[in-house]
Amino acid sequence: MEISADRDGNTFYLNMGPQHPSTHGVLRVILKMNGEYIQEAECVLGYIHRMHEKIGESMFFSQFYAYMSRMDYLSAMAYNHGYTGLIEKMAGIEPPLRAEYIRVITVELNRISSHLVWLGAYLLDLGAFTPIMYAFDDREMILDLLESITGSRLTYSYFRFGGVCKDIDEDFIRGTRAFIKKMRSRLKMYDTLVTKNVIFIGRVKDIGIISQDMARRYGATGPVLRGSGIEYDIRKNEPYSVYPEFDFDIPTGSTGDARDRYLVRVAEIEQSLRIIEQALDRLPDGPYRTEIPPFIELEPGDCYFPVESARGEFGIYLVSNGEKRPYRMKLRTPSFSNLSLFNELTKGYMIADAVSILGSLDLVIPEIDR
Amino acid sequence: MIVLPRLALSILMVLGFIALNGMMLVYMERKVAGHMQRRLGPMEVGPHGILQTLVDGIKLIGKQYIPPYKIDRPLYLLAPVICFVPVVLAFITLPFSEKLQVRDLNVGLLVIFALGSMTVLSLFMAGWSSNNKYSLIGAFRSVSQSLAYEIPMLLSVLSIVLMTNTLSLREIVEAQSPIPHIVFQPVAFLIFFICCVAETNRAPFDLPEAESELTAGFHTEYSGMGFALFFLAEYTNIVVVCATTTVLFLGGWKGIPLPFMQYTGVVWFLIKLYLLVFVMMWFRWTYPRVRIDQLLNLSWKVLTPLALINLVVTAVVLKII
Amino acid sequence: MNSVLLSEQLITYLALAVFFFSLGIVGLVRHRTLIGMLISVELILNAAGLNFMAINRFLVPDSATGWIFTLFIMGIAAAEAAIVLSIIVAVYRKYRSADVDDVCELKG
Amino acid sequence: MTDSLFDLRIAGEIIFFIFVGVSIAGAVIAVFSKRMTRAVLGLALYALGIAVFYLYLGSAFISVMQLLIYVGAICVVIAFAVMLADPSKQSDKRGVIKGLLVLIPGILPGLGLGYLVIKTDWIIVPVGRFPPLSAADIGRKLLVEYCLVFEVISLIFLVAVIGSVIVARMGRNE
Amino acid sequence: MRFINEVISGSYSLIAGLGITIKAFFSPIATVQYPREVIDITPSYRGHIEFVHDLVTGKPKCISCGTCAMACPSNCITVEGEPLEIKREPFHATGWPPAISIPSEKKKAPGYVERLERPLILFELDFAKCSLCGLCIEVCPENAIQFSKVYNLAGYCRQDSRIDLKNRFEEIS
Repeated sequence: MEISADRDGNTFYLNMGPQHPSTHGVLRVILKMNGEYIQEAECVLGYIHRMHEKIGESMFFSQFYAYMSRMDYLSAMAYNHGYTGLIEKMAGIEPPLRAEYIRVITVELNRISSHLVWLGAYLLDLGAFTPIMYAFDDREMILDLLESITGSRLTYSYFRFGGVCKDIDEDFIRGTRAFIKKMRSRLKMYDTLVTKNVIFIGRVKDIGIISQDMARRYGATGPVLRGSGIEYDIRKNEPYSVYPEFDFDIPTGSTGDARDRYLVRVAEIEQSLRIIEQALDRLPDGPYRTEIPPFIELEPGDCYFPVESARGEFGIYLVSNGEKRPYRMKLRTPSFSNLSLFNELTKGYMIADAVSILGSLDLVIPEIDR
Repeated sequence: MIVLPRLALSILMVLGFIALNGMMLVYMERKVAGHMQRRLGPMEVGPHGILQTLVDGIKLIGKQYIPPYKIDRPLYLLAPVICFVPVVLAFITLPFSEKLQVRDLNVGLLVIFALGSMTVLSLFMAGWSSNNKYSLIGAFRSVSQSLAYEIPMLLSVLSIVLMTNTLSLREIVEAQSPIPHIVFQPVAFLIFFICCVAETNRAPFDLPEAESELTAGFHTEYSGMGFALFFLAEYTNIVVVCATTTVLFLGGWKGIPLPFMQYTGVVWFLIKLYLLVFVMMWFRWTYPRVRIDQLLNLSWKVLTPLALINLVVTAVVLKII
Repeated sequence: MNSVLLSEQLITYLALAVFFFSLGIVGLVRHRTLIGMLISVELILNAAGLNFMAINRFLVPDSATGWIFTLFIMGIAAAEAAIVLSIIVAVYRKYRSADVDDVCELKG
Repeated sequence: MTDSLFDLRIAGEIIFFIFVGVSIAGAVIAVFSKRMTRAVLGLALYALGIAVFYLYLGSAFISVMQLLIYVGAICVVIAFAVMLADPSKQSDKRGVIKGLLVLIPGILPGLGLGYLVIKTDWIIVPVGRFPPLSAADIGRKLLVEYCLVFEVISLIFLVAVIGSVIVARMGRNE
Repeated sequence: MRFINEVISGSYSLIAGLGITIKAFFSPIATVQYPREVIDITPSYRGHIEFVHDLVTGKPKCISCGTCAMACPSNCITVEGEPLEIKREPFHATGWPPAISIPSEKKKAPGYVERLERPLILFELDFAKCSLCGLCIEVCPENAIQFSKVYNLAGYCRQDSRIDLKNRFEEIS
């Protein structure tokens, strides 16, 4: 057989993707390998680039909701939240308090579901076939809950400027409380099945260590950043919505390896459960939406509004020139920054570790290519 | 002479057993996987999906043969066959019950290991000839893995051979007539079973075909019958190693006496055999995959020394007794 | 010579062994890579083993000396293979080739 | 000698010749193939054929050891080396005459040995007179009669293992 | 000593994992056998849009103003009404929408004009493009469209995904 090798005959190139089981989408990584060891990992992006930013510039503000969900299909709520919050901030709309609480509840539920998908998929990458089914079983409860209020299971388009499009009812609240109770016991199960498993620890411990300096250099956010021990969470550091009213912790890791990122995410599930519990307890009565005209106009000016999505800081920068359409829209997506760590992270590791690292970064490819 | 008809009958029975067993194991694997993941598994074809495997087999037979570009064709075509044949030959000496044995060879144990070690060559050929880097890495892994695990496997078996003073599988079974060897040799059993899992490329040691890293490893480029043969060989290999474990450690066909024990001992044998297979599946659907260096470390740094110590201890104890 | 079957004749095995031996020597001369030469050596060793076995069987069937020699040959072959392969790997690492023509200098 | 037994022996003879073919084909592939992977396959086939000859020569034990060591160990190790050292780029630039010239060092000793084989007056001892040897006999012989050789061989193994590890690690500086 | 400790705790973790899966093996399944069992869809399910059945007139309430077509982010709605000679009142600055009616409580909002009715000729939804965001329903001044509860939609060609809501409405009623 012929191997396209380097001149010194020592290294060869391996194409991981665009269709590969562990890239979770159409990401292509060109690995320069020395045996099983990786020397260079070059990521090739753009296989599902859809020009979301440009589309945004040609649309009325309210029309762009549906596109927001399509970037990060796993935590669509947070993306809707970011967009809604931005427009509300620029237009000076004050949503009712109940709407803000509903937003927090749904966003946190969605964050848990996103982490659960990640948990399952990550273990699938590491070769464990069963946890993904358990994770999807739990996620199904969240999806059922969200479907009962939003009417769809993945791309919700639930938020509106000045509120949400449908109120939550008693069934939803009861279901959510039941879910919290169940999820707490399931977390113990994951702890036994996965977290303490010696094979799992062997696969993630001291793999892909991100130092604090490195995380800052690459602009990593979210659990990837917190895994290295930096306590940075938009919900705490630049509070938006009603997050300041809740009592929750920011879980952080110590060494910044794949295991820390895993632990941070699992701890975040617990924190999200806490937030939801508090929000349900304090859920105020009142309207869930203020009526505003469907096609709003913004004053000229610009604004950046970040939110904490399941993967890190998602921010929108928007420049308005006073028309019904944005003049310029820039999306800052977390996976894109987190992926840029990949090359430096995988140097000197084996291909199995590369899969482990890629999984621990928790990438959603449509969000990278947007 | 009844040798020839007996031989023909045995071959027919073995082939029938392999085919049925392949179907049965694939079905079992799906059901075990399904229930461990709180699903049902196949349910559509036949009652409880029993015929699903048959349908899949027919589909595989009917598939088009698609040779990839620039393959080493003779090797590519030969590899599945070379993978399959030794596994089948191992049935020659496996004693299913006192009378249900094709041929009791006085070196039966060695025959099984010799045939088992031939499979590696076919994996290497498949990986090399497919002209695919994933296959190549898979072949690399399979060769180093089987080299590493053959040693503790043989060492752990040696302690059994020391105890029984024979290499014939039937005599080994006869030797454990009141108490199976697992009682005296739990460490050897553990080492042997772990090595079996590794030798058959089952999770958590399924590195040569690790699908999240190497897509499908050495059989990435195979489709249709080539793939089916690899698949069948894998499942038959599982039966062979589990049967060997049963013979060596669990007392083979011994059990509560049934009428016509000389033949019906096969019931006990199969129960023990499928229990081991179930444990293997249980492993597969529970654990993540280990990494290649961890795999080799486990063999060289843990299992081999442990097997050596076990062997020495066995020899000393036998001498004292 | 009480059998007509060729598989029970000493001469068959000796002839085969001679054939394999010559083939091995041809391979030894013909192959340029170290691995090819190693394979040819294995051919020769096996031919010798076959010779031992045949002579043991037909000339001294009460003794196992030939068997033991064959076993030793196998052991030596395995050890030799291991050593040669480690040399090949070391040489390949140094010269980026396993071709004997490329490896003709002796300085370290 | 009954007919059916005779049939069985004829069948054995046919199988014998099949494996003669296999081993010759394997040896030819091993020697004349340009691709090393095929040569390894040839060696495996050849070893398989030899193992069957050993079976015909009355030693199942040696036959199985042959399979275990040659096919299971040596071929796999050589395959490993093929993968590590990748000699597939080997180019055979020899012309036809040179290629034929290569055959001479093989043919000459072959002819000589063949002459010896034919000329020597072998004293064949009938087989059936002695009980067949078993693996246990070999073990006993190995550890009693040939104890010294056995020890020397094991020493050689030890040296071989250590030596090959050292040699293989030598080039690795990083 | 530490090594032995690690081995013991590691083995324990492996056995604990086995315990989890074997418990799942004997516990009831969590899936639904789809063609035989069907989960009820939620009341708020979003199917493709359809006309609201007006109990008074028995006709669609649509006035073919085209607001939904304009609000749609993916341009999947085509509305055609009978042409009317009317002076188009500007909505904002760009002269859009051509005509729109509003519920009485909204009338004071800036930019809305008086109600003008146009008989509907064609209301076509290209479901292949639709993302079910629900904006058309929200902006509809007459509340004439709603989500249907149809969820098993399939077709053989692209044309199959084009739904003529007017025809559909007539077939249903």
